[in-house]
Amino acid sequence: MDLVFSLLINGLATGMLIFLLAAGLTLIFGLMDVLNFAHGGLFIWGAYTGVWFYQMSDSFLLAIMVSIITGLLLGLITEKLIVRPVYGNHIQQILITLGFMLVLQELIKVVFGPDQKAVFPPGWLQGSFMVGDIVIIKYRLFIIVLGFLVFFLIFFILKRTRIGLIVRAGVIDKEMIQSLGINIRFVFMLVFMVGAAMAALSGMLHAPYSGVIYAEMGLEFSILAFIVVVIGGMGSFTGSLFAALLVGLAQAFMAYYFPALSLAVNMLLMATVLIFRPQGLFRVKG
Amino acid sequence: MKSNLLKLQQVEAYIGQFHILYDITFEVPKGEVTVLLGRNGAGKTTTLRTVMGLNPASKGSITFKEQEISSLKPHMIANRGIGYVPEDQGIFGDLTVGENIRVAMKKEDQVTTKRMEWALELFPDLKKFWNKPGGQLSGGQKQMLAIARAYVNENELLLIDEPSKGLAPIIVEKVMESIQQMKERTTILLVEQNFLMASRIGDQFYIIDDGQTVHDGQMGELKEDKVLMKKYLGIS
Amino acid sequence: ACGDEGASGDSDDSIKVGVLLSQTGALESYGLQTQRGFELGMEYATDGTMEVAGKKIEYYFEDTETDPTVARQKALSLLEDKEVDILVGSSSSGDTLAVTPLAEEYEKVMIVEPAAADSITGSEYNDYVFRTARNSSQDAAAAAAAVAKEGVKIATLAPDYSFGHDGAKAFIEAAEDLGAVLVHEEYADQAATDFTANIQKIIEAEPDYLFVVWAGANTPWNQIVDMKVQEQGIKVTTGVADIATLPSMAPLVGMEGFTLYYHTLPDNEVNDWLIEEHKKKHDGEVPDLFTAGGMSAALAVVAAIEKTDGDTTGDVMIEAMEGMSFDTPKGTMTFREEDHQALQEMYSVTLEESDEFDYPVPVLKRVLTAEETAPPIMNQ
Amino acid sequence: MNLRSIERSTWIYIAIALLLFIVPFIVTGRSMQFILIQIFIFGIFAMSYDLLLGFTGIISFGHVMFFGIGAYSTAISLDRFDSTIPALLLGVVLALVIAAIVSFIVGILTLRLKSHFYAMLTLALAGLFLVAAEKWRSLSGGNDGFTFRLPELIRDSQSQYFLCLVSLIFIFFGLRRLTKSPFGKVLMSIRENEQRTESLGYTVLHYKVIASVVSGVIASFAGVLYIISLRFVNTSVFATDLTIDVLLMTIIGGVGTLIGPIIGAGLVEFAHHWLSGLSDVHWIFERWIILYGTVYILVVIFFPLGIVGTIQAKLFGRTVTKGLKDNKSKVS
Amino acid sequence: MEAIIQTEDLSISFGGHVAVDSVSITIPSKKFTSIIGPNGAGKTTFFNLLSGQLSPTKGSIFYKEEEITKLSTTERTRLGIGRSFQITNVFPNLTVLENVRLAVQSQKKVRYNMIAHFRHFKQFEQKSYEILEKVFLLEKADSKAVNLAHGEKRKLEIAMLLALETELLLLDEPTAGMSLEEVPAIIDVIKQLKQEDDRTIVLIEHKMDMIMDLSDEVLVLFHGELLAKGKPEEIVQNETVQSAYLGGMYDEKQLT
Ligand SMILES: Nc1ncnc2c1ncn2[C@@H]1O[C@H](COP(=O)(O)OP(=O)(O)OP(=O)(O)O)[C@@H](O)[C@H]1O
Ligand SMILES: Nc1ncnc2c1ncn2[C@@H]1O[C@H](COP(=O)(O)OP(=O)(O)OP(=O)(O)O)[C@@H](O)[C@H]1O
Ligand SMILES: [Mg+2]
Ligand SMILES: [Mg+2]
Repeated sequence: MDLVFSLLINGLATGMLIFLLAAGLTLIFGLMDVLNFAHGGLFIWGAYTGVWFYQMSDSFLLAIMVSIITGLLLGLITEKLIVRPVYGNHIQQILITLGFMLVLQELIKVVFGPDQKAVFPPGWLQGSFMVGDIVIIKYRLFIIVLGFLVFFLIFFILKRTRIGLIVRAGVIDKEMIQSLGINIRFVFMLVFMVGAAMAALSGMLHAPYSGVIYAEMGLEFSILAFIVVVIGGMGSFTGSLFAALLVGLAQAFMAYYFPALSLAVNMLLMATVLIFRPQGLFRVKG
Repeated sequence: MKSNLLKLQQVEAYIGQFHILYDITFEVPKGEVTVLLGRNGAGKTTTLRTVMGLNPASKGSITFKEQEISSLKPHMIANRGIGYVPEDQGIFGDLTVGENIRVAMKKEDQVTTKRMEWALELFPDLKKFWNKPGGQLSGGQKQMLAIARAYVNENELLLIDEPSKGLAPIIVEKVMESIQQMKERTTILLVEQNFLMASRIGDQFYIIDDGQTVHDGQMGELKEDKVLMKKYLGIS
Repeated sequence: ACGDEGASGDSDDSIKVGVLLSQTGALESYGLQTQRGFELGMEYATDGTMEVAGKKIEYYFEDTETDPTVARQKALSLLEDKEVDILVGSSSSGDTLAVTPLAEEYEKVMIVEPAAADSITGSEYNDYVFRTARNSSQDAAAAAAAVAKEGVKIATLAPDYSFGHDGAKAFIEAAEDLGAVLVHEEYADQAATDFTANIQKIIEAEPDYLFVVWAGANTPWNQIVDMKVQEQGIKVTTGVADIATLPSMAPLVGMEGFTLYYHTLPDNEVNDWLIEEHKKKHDGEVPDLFTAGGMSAALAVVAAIEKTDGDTTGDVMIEAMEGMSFDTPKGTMTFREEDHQALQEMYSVTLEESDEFDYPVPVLKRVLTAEETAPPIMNQ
Repeated sequence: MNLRSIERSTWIYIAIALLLFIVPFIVTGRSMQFILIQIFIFGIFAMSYDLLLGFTGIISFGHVMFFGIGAYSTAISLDRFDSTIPALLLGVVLALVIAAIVSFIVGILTLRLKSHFYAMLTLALAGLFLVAAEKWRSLSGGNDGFTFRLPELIRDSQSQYFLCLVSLIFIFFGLRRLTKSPFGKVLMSIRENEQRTESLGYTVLHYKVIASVVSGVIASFAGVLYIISLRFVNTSVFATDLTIDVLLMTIIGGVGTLIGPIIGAGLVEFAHHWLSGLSDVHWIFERWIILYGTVYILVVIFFPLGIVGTIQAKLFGRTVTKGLKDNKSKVS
Repeated sequence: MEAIIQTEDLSISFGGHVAVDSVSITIPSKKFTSIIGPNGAGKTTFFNLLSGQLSPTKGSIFYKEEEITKLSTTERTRLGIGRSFQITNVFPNLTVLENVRLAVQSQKKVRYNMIAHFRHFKQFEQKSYEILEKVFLLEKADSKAVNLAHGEKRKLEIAMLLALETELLLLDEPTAGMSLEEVPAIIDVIKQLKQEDDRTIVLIEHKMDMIMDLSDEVLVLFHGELLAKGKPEEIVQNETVQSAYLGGMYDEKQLT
């Protein structure tokens, strides 16, 4: 029982981390329908700038802010220069964002050097405590809490404002939404920036979790994010959360009970979900 | 003589490399219904899109309330008080009927809510299918939604492209009534192939042929002028 | 080709060496170490003259981008366009395996450095392949030598792909030979972010030692500590890799393990020279994990050419190199006749905090001799 | 067939093909020949992708699975049996048959899915192949891979060159004819409007499955050639990177143009070769990958329809550009 | 009189909303049948059931006495059921000619031919041009379908249906948005079709004059149910039809 519980907590934490990672993509890919392969680039830039500031200032919370700001700025640049000309055209999006991804990834090495960097959680989040026989790692608890916070924040913004509605409408018919008096370009830019900021934030949060950061980690993790967005159901925030938690838990439990299959767990999960629910777990509804 | 709300002067427009509008000149007097007529492919829809800024004019001037709007972005034009019912309805298929309407509402004040209720009374079907995705509506229901969506905001000018298309006769009737009701506050520029409807609610008309305004007059005159009708509209 | 110093035209009288390494991509820091080591090695071996047996020596570096196709194309370009006499490389085992058949085809000797897959000098062996790098089995033997004793219970944690399986298997064999008992073998997804389940299983197996084979950045160290593995009486042991990874090992201070090189460990003249010159040339930086390897490869090249007196024909070189011993920063290495693997010393270490750096450093416990870590012969 | 009824473009292609036959006598360097061989191979691979992406409108993120099947079948067959021509042929037959079966199953299983979901499902399936190759180490050699010998006949670089060139030419003309056949026209109509195609009396699924099988078999053949040129196989032949590469080549050249993917393959290989060579010229180019990425960005900006696509649009129908742009899913 | 289509108790509901409700009708062969009814009455849905776009939740469909309820769209088209769409539904990036040619080609034995060049089939092109001429689209043969004005797309829609040469034609508001001038011409084309080739036509329209002019029989759908059925003259007199569907419009037209 303890074991199950421990796997559960850790699976949840992994899931939440994956959710944070996918949340930005849920906005950009799920909602705005941009196949953003540069998402991983935003993720590593968030991680590197955040960690750089963290190691300089020793303030973890400020570092989180720094990574968010990086995300916003990079999001602005990416949207204006890279994504704006190719809205609605997946083929061009693939090419241009992949190109930009390469640029972002190499620039990391220019600015921060090619070596991996070690990162540890701040003192107050280091270590673990025991509840009965269960080890609970502090930083993971922190991730779980933060994950829920982000989820509710974005969820309410989308629910309470018309932003979500406008973006979805804008993706379907840009001209019509403009004819309704909405500056869709501006809205898209904002949403993209928020998505980018979330990617950057998740990069920063991921750093102490895995202990090291390196330039190539972006691409690896962005594929995972795509998986989560798709099996969650395009554009559904709740769907992404569920899918991410599902992935996290599946990884934890498979690694324990069917270790031989653990390499394939993400792919198996995705294949199963898509074969039985071709539209993803959740569909976007009002 | 009433003042002109909208005025186009020698407007030309291209779609891509194709020269579509050559010389569009007309005036829309405040408080009246102006109808654009013409055969398929004449350029009526393109004219409306040009006014909306969706397909910018390459030459000529478009003034709305005496102000030049030809270089503005569509959303700015819309915000000056122009509503638009496009030919292809422009329904957001994945959004529910309610969402389609909500996304159009510029304000959530009482006036707008009132207008919305009024629009829904016109088309009770919409109320019935409030939570249904717009894409699943029947053809006529989509048309109703497109019209209702343009009605919820208090616009000074409404551009309506073929509203009667696909609607049952009784609904066409309702649409005509609603236009009559609104006339006081909202000026209408209408493209309509249903001559019966056009002639009943139109105050004045312009005929567009091959991207040019070739004729204009009062609706009453047109009904009398069989020659004209034959020439441009093929009605005998 | 960044470093064709001393190259001056005439090719007739010169000997050319082509070095393949990763200069871009995930392994680029390994590539850089090899490159610096090789350059210094050439300088040391020729006393800065860049001449061996009366011939000028020229060398070219090519980037394999850690992609077998590129590796092969670059190797071809070295062999054909530059007409190199000897190949050296490369940073990844896959790249190396894509190139070794070419060595055979062109009848040129290839010195493998620092790729470690056993199969290079094992199942995929050909006569032209020599290796100055240690192989996975040597790593394993060193690891076993560092911790295994009669009756000690061991468990392994390794990434779930060839490198991990090879390493774990070799370790288990070596450790069992020393009398240890295997209680659990665990393989984890290399890209995993969560190792809880794996660590949980290891804890349940209650070993005395947990041997971790790990490469790549996504390390399990934090979680091993967070899960209080050591508190439960399980000692963690692993190979200490390059300096860049040391900071991430901070949680493991006190660990007993092994390494194939850290600049303070070997005690010999070559190494002293290497450290001094390296600092001089590279902003005071000390040589790293594979710098010594790169240098060893250069030393092997020069030693062989001296032995053949400038004849670089494949067969002549092979004959000269089989059984050849030569001095390196890691002491004397010997190419074993049977499989051309260089036997070399390794180092049993403990990870300790240091005053000098803000990361822990390996401190020598014992030098493991070349014989001690000799791997089984696997090419038959 | 009446000679005059052959299109002018066909003559041009034939002329270029003839020119390519002379090249190995001029360019004798094996490493340059190797690059050309890679271009031919990836040209074939990219054309097979174009049949899906450009003509049928299917984005697959798992196309590499067929490439990998071809590669492993041949490598294993040559490794297990002698390095003789029969062993090679056995490998090729295995490669094509397995690819056909797998692409058929994948087609049936997945082609009912819509765009993103299809793409992700293929990604998942290809991922499973990668894991299988990783895990079944007794057969595949795992991540490290293994080397093998080639039959005498195709050992030297020139014969490999001709083998790949001839394959490229046959497949190019074959696919070109296919895309201009009534069948090909139906594929295009599926790309444009699947549901409408159905109500014209075409069984869309059959067409998609056939396209998927043809494409899979050709990709597998590209894998065969690739592994012959490399003489070494490891799990990288199943890596997503390769799908991305081939996707890029197809897009850069211009989707739906067939010749585009070949040109895309050439461009990517040469840009890569040339830019990475720059790092020898000056250390500032050490980070040449930045330039490489920038090339992609510039291609999108200056050649929005890919190189061939954009040039075609400029030369012939100016409308093409607009047409494709207008096509941004306005369907509700 | 022979029936070409027969439905029995045909129903479909979308998540609780019954769009077509136990409709049992017979559509006589070689006649002109029209379907009218308010917006959302289920007319298009009924067509979707006949042509196989949707499958019914209940009931069955017979085509020339054979049950086709389970057949796919494709199979039904090949049996001889062709339809046009209310919301224009063409191949946007193909030219008008190519659009029509695809329809022509689908009826021939070359469906899976991958080897022959399409230009070997001159007869298809010939045929396509003929059809385009009929619907006044010849001028636009080389334009891409996306670039057509709305009314032109409607004509293309009809052209594609004609090209299918099916025995049964289901026309869903073919003339909506078509200009005043061309409506009669298209009506002529439809009339001609019926006479020349002895085909069966089912028409959905809201234009009453057209219904009156063309139909042999009119079916009225109301909230998914079959409300009335009869000669056009009878139907216009029906009170429910008048109050709930026609309103004052139709009478007015008579007056002017
Ligand atoms: N995207 C486009 N590219 C090229 N030509 C176009 C495009 N859109 C419309 N056209 C052409 O412009 C002309 C005018 O089109 P428009 O849609 O304005 O006509 P319309 O008067 O509204 O006709 P309808 O009554 O059929 O709706 C038509 O000949 C049409 O073919
Ligand atoms: N795919 C669908 N999913 C859910 N509801 C649908 C779907 N298709 C149609 N409906 C509903 O079924 C009812 C009948 O629609 P249908 O399109 O058949 O009407 P219609 O009689 O053709 O109307 P119109 O004259 O406006 O075209 C409508 O209320 C519509 O909202
Ligand atoms: Mg129009
Ligand atoms: Mg309908």
